[in-house]
Amino acid sequence: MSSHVASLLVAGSLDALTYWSLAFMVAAGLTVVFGMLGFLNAAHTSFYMLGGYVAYTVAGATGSFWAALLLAPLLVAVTGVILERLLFAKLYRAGHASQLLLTIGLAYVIAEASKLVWGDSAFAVAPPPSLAGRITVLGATLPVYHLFIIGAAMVLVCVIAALLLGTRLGMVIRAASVHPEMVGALGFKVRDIYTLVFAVGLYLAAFAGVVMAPLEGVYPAMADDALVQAFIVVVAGGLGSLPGAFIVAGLLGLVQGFGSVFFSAYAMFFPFTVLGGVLLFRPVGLFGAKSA
Amino acid sequence: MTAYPDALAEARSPRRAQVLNLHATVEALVTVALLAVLVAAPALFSRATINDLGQAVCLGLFAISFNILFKYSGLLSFGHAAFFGFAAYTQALLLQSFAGLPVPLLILATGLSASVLGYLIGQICVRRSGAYFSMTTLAIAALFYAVAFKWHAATGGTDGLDSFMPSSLMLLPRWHLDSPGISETYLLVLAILIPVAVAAWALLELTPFGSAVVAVKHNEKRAAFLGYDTHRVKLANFTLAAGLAGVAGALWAIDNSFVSTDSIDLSFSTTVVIIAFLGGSVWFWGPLIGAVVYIAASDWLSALTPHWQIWLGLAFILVVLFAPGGITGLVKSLWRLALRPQAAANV
Amino acid sequence: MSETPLLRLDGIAKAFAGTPVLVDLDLSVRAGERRGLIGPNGAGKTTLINVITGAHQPDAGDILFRGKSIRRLPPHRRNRLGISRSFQILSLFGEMTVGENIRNAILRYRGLHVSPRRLLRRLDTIFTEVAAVAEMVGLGRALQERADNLPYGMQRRLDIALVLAQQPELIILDEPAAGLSAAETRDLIAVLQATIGKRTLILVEHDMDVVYALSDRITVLDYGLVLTEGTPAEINANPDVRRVYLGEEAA
Amino acid sequence: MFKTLLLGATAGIGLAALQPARAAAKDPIVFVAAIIQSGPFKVTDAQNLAGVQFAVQQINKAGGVNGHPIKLDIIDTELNAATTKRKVTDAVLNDNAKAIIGASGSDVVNALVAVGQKYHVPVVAFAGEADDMTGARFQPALFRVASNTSMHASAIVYAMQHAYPQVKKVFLLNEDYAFGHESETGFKTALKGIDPSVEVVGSVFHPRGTADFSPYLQQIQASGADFVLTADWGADLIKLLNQGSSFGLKPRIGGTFLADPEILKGVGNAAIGDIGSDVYQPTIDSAENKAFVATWHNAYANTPIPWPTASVGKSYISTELAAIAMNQAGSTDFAKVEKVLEGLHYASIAGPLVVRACDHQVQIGQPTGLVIATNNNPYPFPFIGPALIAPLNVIAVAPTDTGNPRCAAAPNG
Repeated sequence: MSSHVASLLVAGSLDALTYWSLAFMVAAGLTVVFGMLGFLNAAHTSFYMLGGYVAYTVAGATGSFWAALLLAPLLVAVTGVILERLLFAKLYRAGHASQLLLTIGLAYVIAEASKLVWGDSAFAVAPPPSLAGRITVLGATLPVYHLFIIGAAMVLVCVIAALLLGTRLGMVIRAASVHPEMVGALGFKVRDIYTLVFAVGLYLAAFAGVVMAPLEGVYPAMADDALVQAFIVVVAGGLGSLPGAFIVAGLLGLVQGFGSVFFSAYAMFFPFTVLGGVLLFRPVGLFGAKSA
Repeated sequence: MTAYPDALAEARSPRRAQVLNLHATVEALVTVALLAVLVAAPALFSRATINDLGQAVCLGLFAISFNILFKYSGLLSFGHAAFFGFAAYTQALLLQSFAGLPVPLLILATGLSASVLGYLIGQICVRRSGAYFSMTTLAIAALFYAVAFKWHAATGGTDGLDSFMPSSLMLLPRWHLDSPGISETYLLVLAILIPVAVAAWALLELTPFGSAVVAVKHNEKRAAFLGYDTHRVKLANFTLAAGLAGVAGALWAIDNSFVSTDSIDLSFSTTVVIIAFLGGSVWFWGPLIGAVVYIAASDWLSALTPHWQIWLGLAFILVVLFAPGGITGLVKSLWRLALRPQAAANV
Repeated sequence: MSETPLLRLDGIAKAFAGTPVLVDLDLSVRAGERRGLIGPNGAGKTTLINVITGAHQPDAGDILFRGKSIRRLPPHRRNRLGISRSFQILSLFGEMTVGENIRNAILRYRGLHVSPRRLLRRLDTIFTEVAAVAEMVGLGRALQERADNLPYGMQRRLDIALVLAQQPELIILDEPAAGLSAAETRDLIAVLQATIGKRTLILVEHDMDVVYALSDRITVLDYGLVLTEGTPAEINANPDVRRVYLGEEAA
Repeated sequence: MFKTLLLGATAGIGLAALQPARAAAKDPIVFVAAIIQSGPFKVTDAQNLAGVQFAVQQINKAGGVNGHPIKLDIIDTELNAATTKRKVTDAVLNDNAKAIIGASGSDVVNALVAVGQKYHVPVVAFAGEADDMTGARFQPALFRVASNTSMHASAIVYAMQHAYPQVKKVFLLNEDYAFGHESETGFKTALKGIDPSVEVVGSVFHPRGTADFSPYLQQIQASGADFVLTADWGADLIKLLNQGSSFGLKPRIGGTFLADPEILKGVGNAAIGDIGSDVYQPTIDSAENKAFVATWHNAYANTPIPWPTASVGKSYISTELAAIAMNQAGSTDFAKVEKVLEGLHYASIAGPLVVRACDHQVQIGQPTGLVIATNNNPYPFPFIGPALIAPLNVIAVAPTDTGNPRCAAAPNG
C-alpha cells in the first residue's frame, strides 16, 4: 500500500515537473517579447508549431534529433527576424490592438502555409535513442524523455537568467526596454536590440516546439491547442514577467500533475482554476505592474 | 464622435461647418440606404442569397457589438463569443421550454440575460485595459467554451442543440408557423436587429452617455478627476456590448434553428474581430458591411481553394498595415479626398 | 468655536519606495481663501495635490473636506464633492474638440453625464454654457479645434477651463503657468483673477509673480514638511524662505 | 506592388472560377458533399472526399442516376455547423441538390439533417456515430452508413476477444466529452454481452487535447490491465499510442478510430498488435472488395491515398447508396427514395448491407483487424492486416434497444 502511494507520489511529481517545464517553455518567449518590447504576439504558438514541423524535416533529413534541436529553433528565429523587419517593427508604437490583429492574420497565414509545405497530416518525431528508454523509481515508470524535458526547461531558465542578468548585452536589452531613447543616445542601435529580442522570443517558441515534438507529435492544430494555456500562464504571471510565468507554470504543473489522477473529470478546468485563483489575490497577475 | 454643433463656430467658419454637415448627411443617407437594402432584400435577391444574408446580418450585429467596445471604449475583446454563444444557447433552451411565447419577448429576455452576464464578467475584465483586457476576455471565453463543451445535458455538447423552432414569429401569438421560411425568419431577424442596433447607435452617438464613454476612452485619468466614475462608465458600455452580442446570438439561434459549440469557441471570437476590422471600426455600421463581405468572400474563396485562409490572413495583414479603417474607412477617406478640392473651390 | 475649514489635512504622510515625500503634514484652508503652495522641487507639492484629489492614498493621516473625511473616496467622488484640479503635465481629451472637452466637464457637473434619455443636440443650455466658459478663457474662437492642435498656451487655458467649467468649491491648480511665455502668463493671471471669484483656490506654482498675484496666503513646503505659512508679504520677508526657496529661484 | 498583386490574383481566381462551369454536363443531378476542406482538421476528410468523388465517377461511368450524370457540389464545412448549414441550404436552393453526403463532426451532421428535414433531401452520413442520432433523436432524412457507437465498440471487443483470448482485465480510457462517455458505456455493454468474464479494472476520462498522457499511463499500469479500449481520435490517439510506446505500456490497445492511415502513419511500429475496426477495411476478403481495391489503386496509385481506407469505403458506400436508391425509385423525390432506402440491401464492397427500415441505420458485419508490420500490408507503414468480420448478430443493436420509437413499434426492424 505504502509503496503504491510512493509510486503515485513519484509519478505525480514527475508529471507536475513535466507540465511545469512544458507550460513554461511555451510561454517564456511570449512573455519575454511582451516584457521587453511591449509587443503581444498572438502568433507565438504558430512559431512553436513551426519549430515542431521544421524539426520533423531536419530530423528526417539528418536522422538526428539533436541536429533538429540545434537547427530548427535557429531557422525559425531567422524567419522571425525577417518578419520582425518587414511587419512587427512597424507596430511597436501602434498599440496592442494593432499588434494582436496583425499577428492573428499572421497566425492564419502560418497555419495554411505550413499545410502547403508539410500537408495536413500529423507526424511523429522519434526521440533520440539515448532518451527513448525509461527508468523505474519506487515502482513508478519514468520515461527518460520526461527527464530530458525538465532538464531542457531548467537549462533554458538558467540561460535566460544569465543572459539578461549576467551579461552586458542583457543589461543593454533591459535598459532598452525601459528607456529606448537613452540607450540609443549611448550609441546602441535600439532597432537591432529589438530585432534580437524578437529573435530570442521566437527561438524560445520554436525550441519548445522541438522539445514537444517527440511527446506530442506535430500536427496542424498544435498552435491552437497551446495558445490559450500560454496566454493564461502569461496573464496570471503578470504580463511580461518571466519569474511570474515560471511560478504560474509551476502551479499549473502541480494542479495538472496531481489533479489528473484524482480529479480527472475536471481536468479541462484546471488552467482556469489557476488563473482565477491567482487573479483573485493579485488582479494584475503575480508580478504584474500596477499600471497595466 | 458627433461634430460639435456650435452656432457661433458655424457662423465663423461656414465652409468647415458645411463640409462637416455634408459628411454627416451623407453618412446618414448611406446608413438609411444600407438598412433599406437589407429590408428590401427578400424582394431583390434569391432565397439562397437571403439565406446567406440572414447569417451575415446576425454576424454583423455581433461584430457591431464587439466594435462598440473597441470604438467607444478602446477595449479589444478576444472573448466576445462568450456572450454571443451564451445567448444562442439560452435562446435555444427558452424556445424549447416556452415555445408558445412570442419570439420577440424571448429574444429580449435572452438579450437581458446576456447583459446581466456582461455586467458580472465586466466587473472583472473592465478593471484592466490594453493587452490585459484582451487576454482576460480570452481566458473567460475559453472557460465558457469548456462549459458548453462538457455540459452535455444543457448544451448538447458537441452535438449541439436543434429541434427548437419558434411556433409564433411575431408578437401576434396566433400567427403559427410550423417551419417559417427563409424570408420570414430573415425579416423577423431584421425587425429585431435594426431597432436594437439603431438604438445602440443613438445611445452612443447622440446622448450624453455616449459622450461619457468616449471621454473615458480618450483620457480615463482626466475623466476621473472631472467626476466620472470611469469604471462604471466602462462597465456600462461592456454591459451594453454584451447585451447586444446576446441579441445577435439569440437571432443567430433563430436564424439557424441550431446552436453548437462553434458559436462560443475561440475561433469565433477571433472571427468577429476580423469581421469588425475588415468592415471598419471607425464607422458604427462598418462591421455590418464587414460581415456581408466576409461571408461573400469566404464562400467565394473557399470554393476556389482549400487554402483560402492564407488569403484571408494576408488580406487581414494588409488591412492592419495599410487600411486600419477597413473597407468603410477606405471608402470614407477616398470620399473625403474626392471632396476636399471641391470644398476648397466653393470658398 | 472656530469656523470649520473647507479643507483640512491631518498628519498626512506619504512615502514612495521607502523615500518619505510628505511627513506628518498639517494644512488647513478656509472657504474663500486663495492659498499658494510653494517650495523647491521635490518638496512634495504635486504629491500633496495628488493626495488631496485621490490620485494617491496617504500612508497615514486624514483629509477632511467640509469636516468630513474623504480619505477613502476615489478621485471622482472627491470631484463630485466640489474639488476640481488641473494638471502640471497637461491632461486633456486630445482627440476631441475644445467644445467637447469643456462639454465633458459641464455634463458631469450638471449631472447629465451618463443620461441615456436626452439627446446631446437638445441640451441647449449646456452649449450656451460651453461657449461661455470658452469665451471666459479666451477659447471662444477655437470651439471646433482639436485640443491636440491648439498651441501650448491655449492648451493650458483649456486645462483650466475644464476646472472652471465645473464651478467647483475648491479649485486646485498645479503649475498653471508652467511653460508659458511672460505674455501668456500675464494673460493667464488676468483670466484667473477674472474667473475665480469667491471660490477657494489652492495654487502650486513656481512663478512667484503668479503666486503673489493670486494668493492671499502662502504655505511653504520643504522636504514634505510645512516650513512656514503666511501672507505674501510675510513670506517675502521670511529669511528661511528666501534661503531654501526664493534664493534658489533667483539663482 | 500591392495593386499588381491584387489584379493578378483576381485574374487568376476569375479564370479558375470559370472552369467548372464549362465542364458541367447537361441537366445533371446535384449531390452535395459536405467536407472539411480548411482548418486544422482538414486531413480528416481528404479520404472522404476522395471516396465520394470516386463513387460519383464510377456511377457516372455506369450511366449516372436515371440517365442523368451526377454533379458534385463540394462545400467546405470548415468543421462549423452554422457555416455548413448555410452553404448546404444554398446548394439545395440554388442547385436543387438531391442528396447530401457528409460529414465529419456530429454537430455538422446535425446541421445537415436539419437542412435535409426542411427541404426533403436525404442525408447519407459517412461519419457521426452518436447512438441517439438514429435513436431517440431520429429524423427521417438521415441515413447512416457509419456505424453507431455501440456497434463500433462491440466490433472492437469482438476483435480483442479473438486476437487476445487471454485478456481478462481491460482499462477504458476515453476523452472527456459526450462521445467519450457514450463510448465508455458502449465498451462496457459490449464486454458484458460478448465476454462477461472480462473485468473492467479501471476507467478514466481525460480532456481533449491532452499533451502528456503519463498520469493516465501510470494509472493503466497500476491497474494491472492487460488491454486498453479507447475511443480517442485524431491527435489525442496518436499521442496516446506514441507516449504509451515510449512509456513501455505492456497492454495492447483497441481503438475505435485506430484503423486510419493518418493515425497509423503518425505512430509507426508502436501500433503493431493494436486493434482497429470500421465499417470498411481494404483487407476484406471478398470479390467485390478486391475488384474495388484494384480499380481504386489503378486510379489513385500516385496520390496520398494509394489504397482505399475505412473512410474511403464509408463515403463511397454513402454516395453509392443514394444513387442506387434513386435508380431503383426511378426518381429523386424524397418520399420515393426514402421508401426504397428503407430495407434496401445489396452486396457492397464492405459486405452484404441492409438499410434498417425503422431507424435508417445501415447494418453491416464490421471488419476488424490487427495492426501488422509494414511488409505485409498495402501501406508503407504498419497497417490493419487481414480483416476478421465481426458478425452482425454480435454487434447489431436490437431495434427495441435503439430508443427510437419507430423501432419499438417494429421490433423486427
